[in-house]
Amino acid sequence: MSLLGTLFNLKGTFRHGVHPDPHKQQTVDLRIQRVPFSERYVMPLGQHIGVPAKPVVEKGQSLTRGELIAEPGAFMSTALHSPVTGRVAAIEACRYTDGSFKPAIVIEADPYATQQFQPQPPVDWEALSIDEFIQQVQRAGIVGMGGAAFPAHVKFSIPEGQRIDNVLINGAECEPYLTNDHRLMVERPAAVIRGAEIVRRKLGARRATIGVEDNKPDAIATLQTELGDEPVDIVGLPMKYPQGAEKMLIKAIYDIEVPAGQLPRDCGIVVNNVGTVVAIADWFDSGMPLIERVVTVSGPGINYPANLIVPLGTPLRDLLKFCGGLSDDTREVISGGPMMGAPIASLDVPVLKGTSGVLAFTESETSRPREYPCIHCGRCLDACPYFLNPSRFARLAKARLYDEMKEINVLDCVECGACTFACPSSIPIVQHIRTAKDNLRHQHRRSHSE
Amino acid sequence: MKQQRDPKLLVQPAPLLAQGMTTPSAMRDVWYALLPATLAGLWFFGLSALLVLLACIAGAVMVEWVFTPAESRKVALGDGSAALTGLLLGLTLPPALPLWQAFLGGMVAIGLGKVIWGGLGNNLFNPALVGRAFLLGTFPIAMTTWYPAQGPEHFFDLYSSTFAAPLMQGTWDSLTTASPLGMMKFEHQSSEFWSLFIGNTAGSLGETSGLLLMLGGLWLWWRRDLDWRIPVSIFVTAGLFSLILFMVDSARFPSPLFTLFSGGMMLGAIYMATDPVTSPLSPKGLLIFGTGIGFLVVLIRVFGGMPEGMMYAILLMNSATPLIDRYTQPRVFGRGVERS
Amino acid sequence: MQDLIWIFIGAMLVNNFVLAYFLGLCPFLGVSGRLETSFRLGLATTFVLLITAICSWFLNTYVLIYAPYLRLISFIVVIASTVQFIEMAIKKLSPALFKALGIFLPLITTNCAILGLAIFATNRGYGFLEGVTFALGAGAGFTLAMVLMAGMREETEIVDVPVLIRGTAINLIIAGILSMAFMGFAGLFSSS
Amino acid sequence: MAISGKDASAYDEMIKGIWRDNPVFVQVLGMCPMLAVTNSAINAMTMGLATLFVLVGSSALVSLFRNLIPKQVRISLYIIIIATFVTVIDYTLLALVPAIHKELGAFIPLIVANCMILGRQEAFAGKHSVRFAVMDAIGMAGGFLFAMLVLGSIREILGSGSLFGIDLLGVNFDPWVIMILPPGGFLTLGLILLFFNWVTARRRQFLEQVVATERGNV
Amino acid sequence: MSMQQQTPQVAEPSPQKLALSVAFAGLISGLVIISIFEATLPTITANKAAELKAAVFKVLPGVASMKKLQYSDGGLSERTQEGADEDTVYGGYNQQGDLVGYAVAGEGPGFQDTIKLLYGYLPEQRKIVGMEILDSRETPGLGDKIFKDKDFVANFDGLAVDPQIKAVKKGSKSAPYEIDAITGATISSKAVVRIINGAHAKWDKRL
Ligand SMILES: Cc1cc2nc3c(=O)[nH]c(=O)nc-3n(C[C@H](O)[C@H](O)[C@H](O)COP(=O)(O)O)c2cc1C
Ligand SMILES: Cc1cc2nc3c(=O)[nH]c(=O)nc-3n(C[C@H](O)[C@H](O)[C@H](O)COP(=O)(O)O)c2cc1C
Ligand SMILES: Cc1cc2nc3c(=O)[nH]c(=O)nc-3n(C[C@H](O)[C@H](O)[C@H](O)COP(=O)(O)O)c2cc1C
Ligand SMILES: Cc1cc2nc3c(=O)[nH]c(=O)nc-3n(C[C@H](O)[C@H](O)[C@H](O)CO)c2cc1C
Ligand code: SF4
Ligand code: SF4
Ligand code: SF4
Ligand code: SF4
Ligand code: FES
Repeated sequence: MSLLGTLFNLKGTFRHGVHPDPHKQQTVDLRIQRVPFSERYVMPLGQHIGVPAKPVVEKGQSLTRGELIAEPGAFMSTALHSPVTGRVAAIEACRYTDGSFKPAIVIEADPYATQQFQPQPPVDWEALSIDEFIQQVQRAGIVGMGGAAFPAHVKFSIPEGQRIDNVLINGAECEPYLTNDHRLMVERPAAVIRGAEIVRRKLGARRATIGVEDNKPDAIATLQTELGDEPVDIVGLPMKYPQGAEKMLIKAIYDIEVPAGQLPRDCGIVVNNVGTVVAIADWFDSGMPLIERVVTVSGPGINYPANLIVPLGTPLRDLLKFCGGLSDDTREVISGGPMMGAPIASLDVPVLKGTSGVLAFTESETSRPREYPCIHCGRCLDACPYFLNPSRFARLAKARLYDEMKEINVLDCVECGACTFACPSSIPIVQHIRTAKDNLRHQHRRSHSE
Repeated sequence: MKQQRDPKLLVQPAPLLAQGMTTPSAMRDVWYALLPATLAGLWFFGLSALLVLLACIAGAVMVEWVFTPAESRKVALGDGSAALTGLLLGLTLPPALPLWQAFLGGMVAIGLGKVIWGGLGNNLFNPALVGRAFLLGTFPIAMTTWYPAQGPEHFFDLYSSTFAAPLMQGTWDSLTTASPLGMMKFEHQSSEFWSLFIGNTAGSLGETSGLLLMLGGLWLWWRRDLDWRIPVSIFVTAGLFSLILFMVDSARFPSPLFTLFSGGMMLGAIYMATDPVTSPLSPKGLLIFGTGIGFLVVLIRVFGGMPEGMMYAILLMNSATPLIDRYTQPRVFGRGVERS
Repeated sequence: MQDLIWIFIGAMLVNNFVLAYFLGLCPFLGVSGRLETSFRLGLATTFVLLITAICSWFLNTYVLIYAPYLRLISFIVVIASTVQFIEMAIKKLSPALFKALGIFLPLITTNCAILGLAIFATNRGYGFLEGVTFALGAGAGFTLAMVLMAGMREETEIVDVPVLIRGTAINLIIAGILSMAFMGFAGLFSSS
Repeated sequence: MAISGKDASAYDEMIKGIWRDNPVFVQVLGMCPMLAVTNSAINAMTMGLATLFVLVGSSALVSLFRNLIPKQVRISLYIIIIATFVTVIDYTLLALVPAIHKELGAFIPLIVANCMILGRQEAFAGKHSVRFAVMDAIGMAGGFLFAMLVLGSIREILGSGSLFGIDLLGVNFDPWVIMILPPGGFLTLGLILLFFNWVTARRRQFLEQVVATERGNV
Repeated sequence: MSMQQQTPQVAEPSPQKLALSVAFAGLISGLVIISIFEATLPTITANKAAELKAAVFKVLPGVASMKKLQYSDGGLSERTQEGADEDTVYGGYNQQGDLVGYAVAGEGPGFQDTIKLLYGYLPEQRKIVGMEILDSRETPGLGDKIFKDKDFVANFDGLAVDPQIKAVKKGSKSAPYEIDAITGATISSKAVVRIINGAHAKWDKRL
């Protein structure tokens, strides 16, 4: 902890950041429910960066719930399993959350099946070598559940010569509205701790730490009571966005600043979302691959907000129907949280491995004040957890001076949106930053292809 | 469950939340914060003062209206910043300034101070002070002719100079007096703290009441419309500098309290140095900016030719703002740290 | 001592060569586009001003009292050749310094700030020490104006200055407002 | 520097300096004297005429001897020639109009440093016959004089209420002191340049429109 | 006539030739300069002398002739040679050739720039009888009142120098050693006073 922090007895946290209204009360006390099965499921083959999975089923083939339907296409790729018992209806391009069409396996649920899940034979994880463990995680189709859906097994592949000392479980859940991680910690504390323990033991780390924001006292308390003699710490953190961004969480908990361009593992740390470790625990305990996840459905446009266990591939329309449908004044539906999530253009898109929430916003949340010129007020600088200069980014982007932006480290930006949130002139700074990054990437590619 | 049609969905880029404050609301807050001090100015200086304010605002808004392309006029005028510039300019003027000069000042403030730079947010110098510096350089006599604060019983007594014909000089009656700063500079005569605090002294029409200006500033700070670093660093620097001088020779140099409560110190430090557009971005930059202003004010007031230096100090530091911004860029997270 | 302070402050702030005397406007308007360049040009100019002060003192004391009509020509010739000579010396002695400042030297020698300094110093009858102080003050003032200008110009390039105003027009307006701000220094250390 | 085609007359050379290639408004040369001495019309005129004398004289001389001047030392020779003319005009003004000379002060000798003059020698007089060189010099210096007069008149009228010392606006006029102070010089010239840009842009727009409508008609 | 006529390309001239051409140009230029100098010198000298005389006569009313005096070795003597003007004053004499008073020059910082002035001083009466600004760059319309404002200049007619002259707010002049400052140009007024006091302190004992 910094000197100042010690002086004022501040709890460990990172500097800067913003305090959006958490809006969690709508769902925070609702137990996780299971949604009924839909008729149709869409499983896009590529749900994360890296290589899409390769289908191992054919059109018309019948499937049981939990059966492998696509295998990893490469190391940077994960397996897919059928979320329902049914039949492959098609392998075709389907609408993806970002509006584009991507190849996907479409499954028609068997309305008469029991939807009983067929467990794969459990594996004794303690006996596995680290390489076998990584293979297992890849086979189980487990990716990061914190949003980016980064293949978990890639994270666990620690290069020769590096040592992992700490496993950090990310229970911050700093995005407003979302309560899926919170509920998971309250309702399945044992699975969280067990998952953390599996990862810790397999990576040979000394300790595991679960970081939870202070606004979830019940989660902290439950985890604490569930704790045996495992070397696991549960740390409360002051509420602040983006506490959950891994480098910020590391700063908050270990007071370590991961150098730009390096990964947490370069500092001996692996960060996993609570959902990710629960999925790992489930796979090794009961042989259930990643075929469903917890999703928070909330927002003022939702008639009955809920925390739900949703089979992957469920169309959002069905999910929303289960929650009483959208209210008539809904203007915007978001996949993910309001700060980093993506508004979707059509309700046809499915729930993906990385979908942590579905929010519906009405007029009063979506109407934004008109954009005014930047008045140089500096709020965006005070917000940026990376200590960047978003105001200058926006000005340079408008003048199309992308190389100058690169010089002032625009590529360090994680697009957390804190700057845009703070801007009184409603300047879409993050949007400008994305444009600049796209341009720089294209430039980069062009200069490489030459 | 009724089958409903999908609503037409908006797709805006994330983040989809924003904190409540907006640029027009910040401008509006400054208006509210200035209201008490403005009313006090009218109380002390009467109808002429009101007319001066209106003339400035009219000049400012007119130029903004004429030079803004029709399609963005609504935005440009709607944010209220042009009128705010006019008000702030007016508050720094002598109450008996001929109205045509006040109007001209408003025009120059927006014309040279803002429109030429491309409008709100692009100017490097504080527009209101550009207007005032122009007026002071152009009509130095009218701009340094002060009348004592009177009171509401004289509200309708207009100064004889107020209605001077355009381009012509005003006539001054014998009531003119020196401002507290002028008395300090030329007679080494300090004024009573209490009247500086309340504001019944000669001076610019909105700068005299330290108390009301400070209250407005506190409110703005509480509303998070201004950064405390600028006023505080100005007060601390100016106070310390003048304390040192005062200890050297208390007959010749003003006391720190006099320094802080006389002239445009309060108005400038709280409402003009804090103009976000023309002040640096980063916290460290703001402190450097404020320190520079505090130092320059005392330097100009005590060792320079002008009795008052607030305006020049702010304009000079405005000119250094790009440099300050450049050299106070905070260290980017994760840059310049050793791999642990 | 008091006099020297006044000469220095006077030349730097009160009667800034660029902003009050209008000397050296060509580099001020032409070369102030980049901060780095401006600063180095300012240093190089200060250096040449210093040489000029020394040369002109020498000429005034030993040559011009006999032939006042040669003032202009001798200033030009002596300053230009001295600077050229020093330029060669620097190139030999310190290539790094030459790289930093040297490229500007030929540009500066014909500039009116240099000649102006020589003429002003003569007209005012400055002695050696006064002349050197004057040159240092003028150089500091020139550098200050250049650097402030460059900072602001770099900024105007990324803001939405209307096309009609871009270029020399906005630079002159900036200079005008800056000059207005420098009026605040009037009378510094000359009163009381 | 654009040199017009073979058929361009000497007259053309002269006229273009005054408006199209105006050294101040278009080429932005000779700024220092331009701003320093234009605080009254009479000063501006004197300075403009002195510059005219120096420019025309040295252009004529340079062009006359252009075949004799060795290329390697031409700049030094140009400067010597210019400095000679400047010294001549300096002493002449000092003898004839001491009051104005005092106001112009150091700026008469500074004509030597005026980049416009050396520039014309280098770009034009050194390469052209005497007739053309003189016409060009008159044109350029005329343009300079014109600019000086415009600026000087504006500054004097607003700043003192008079023109060439003749009171225009009456005793009650409140002079705009700043106009005769340094900032007034910068700001006025900036605004004049802005005006120049505006006129040029408008003219271009107009011509484009004409071209467009003609195309439409065809 | 061809417009594109170029300087003919000659073979590289020798350094001697280059130096010679520069020297030749220098010679010609020197000749021209000397002749114009010689031609204008009488007028210029006469102008300067007339200007000085006018100024001296103005600050010392009733004077018919003047002499330039130099202070050296504890006494004043007439100065004849040209050159630096340090330690010189001008003596003013009446019709009869008797010394009336001295015109003393002084200079110092004003509001903008150095102010140079001349004042007339009567040693017997210990009074200043006139003041003339020789050179100043004070603000037009404000500071330039130190020579344009007749009321201000009139202050220096019959102004006592003891104990020291002093500028006071306009209209409040009460003692013989006080002057009314110019409203709005207090600094310039005080600068004039300070310059005179400085010069007087230097010359008081000498005259
Ligand atoms: C701005 C930002 C905010 C984030 N917020 C959270 C969060 O609240 N909870 C979370 O688990 N991950 C969050 N993440 C993702 C984490 O950085 C990190 O990728 C994740 O915890 C790693 O775990 P996973 O790979 O198991 O998902 C956030 C990332 C960013 C860039
Ligand atoms: C190209 C790439 C390679 C990565 N490789 C690794 C890795 O080898 N090990 C690891 O622990 N994390 C790795 N990461 C994961 C990141 O540290 C981070 O957890 C992931 O991008 C999700 O971050 P987010 O949820 O904060 O956006 C990699 C990320 C990217 C983009
Ligand atoms: C542009 C400008 C020019 C000024 N010029 C002078 C000047 O030349 N001489 C002077 O004494 N005061 C000048 N002043 C005024 C001084 O700053 C100061 O206000 C004045 O001397 C105070 O005098 P007062 O107390 O009599 O009003 C000028 C002020 C301004 C704004
Ligand atoms: C706290 C605050 C202070 C301001 N101060 C000034 C000021 O001193 N002068 C001014 O012209 N505008 C001021 N403005 C308004 C606005 O920023 C100004 O019109 C811009 O400088 C125009 O680009 C202020 C606005 C805020 C929010
Ligand atoms: S989006 Fe980028 S620039 Fe903006 S606050 Fe987040 S990290 Fe900083
Ligand atoms: S470019 Fe930046 S924000 Fe985008 S995926 Fe890569 S690291 Fe994340
Ligand atoms: S918060 Fe918005 S208005 Fe303020 S400096 Fe940043 S971009 Fe500009
Ligand atoms: S003196 Fe040099 S920099 Fe200035 S305009 Fe002439 S050529 Fe350009
Ligand atoms: S630097 Fe003064 S004219 Fe070029």
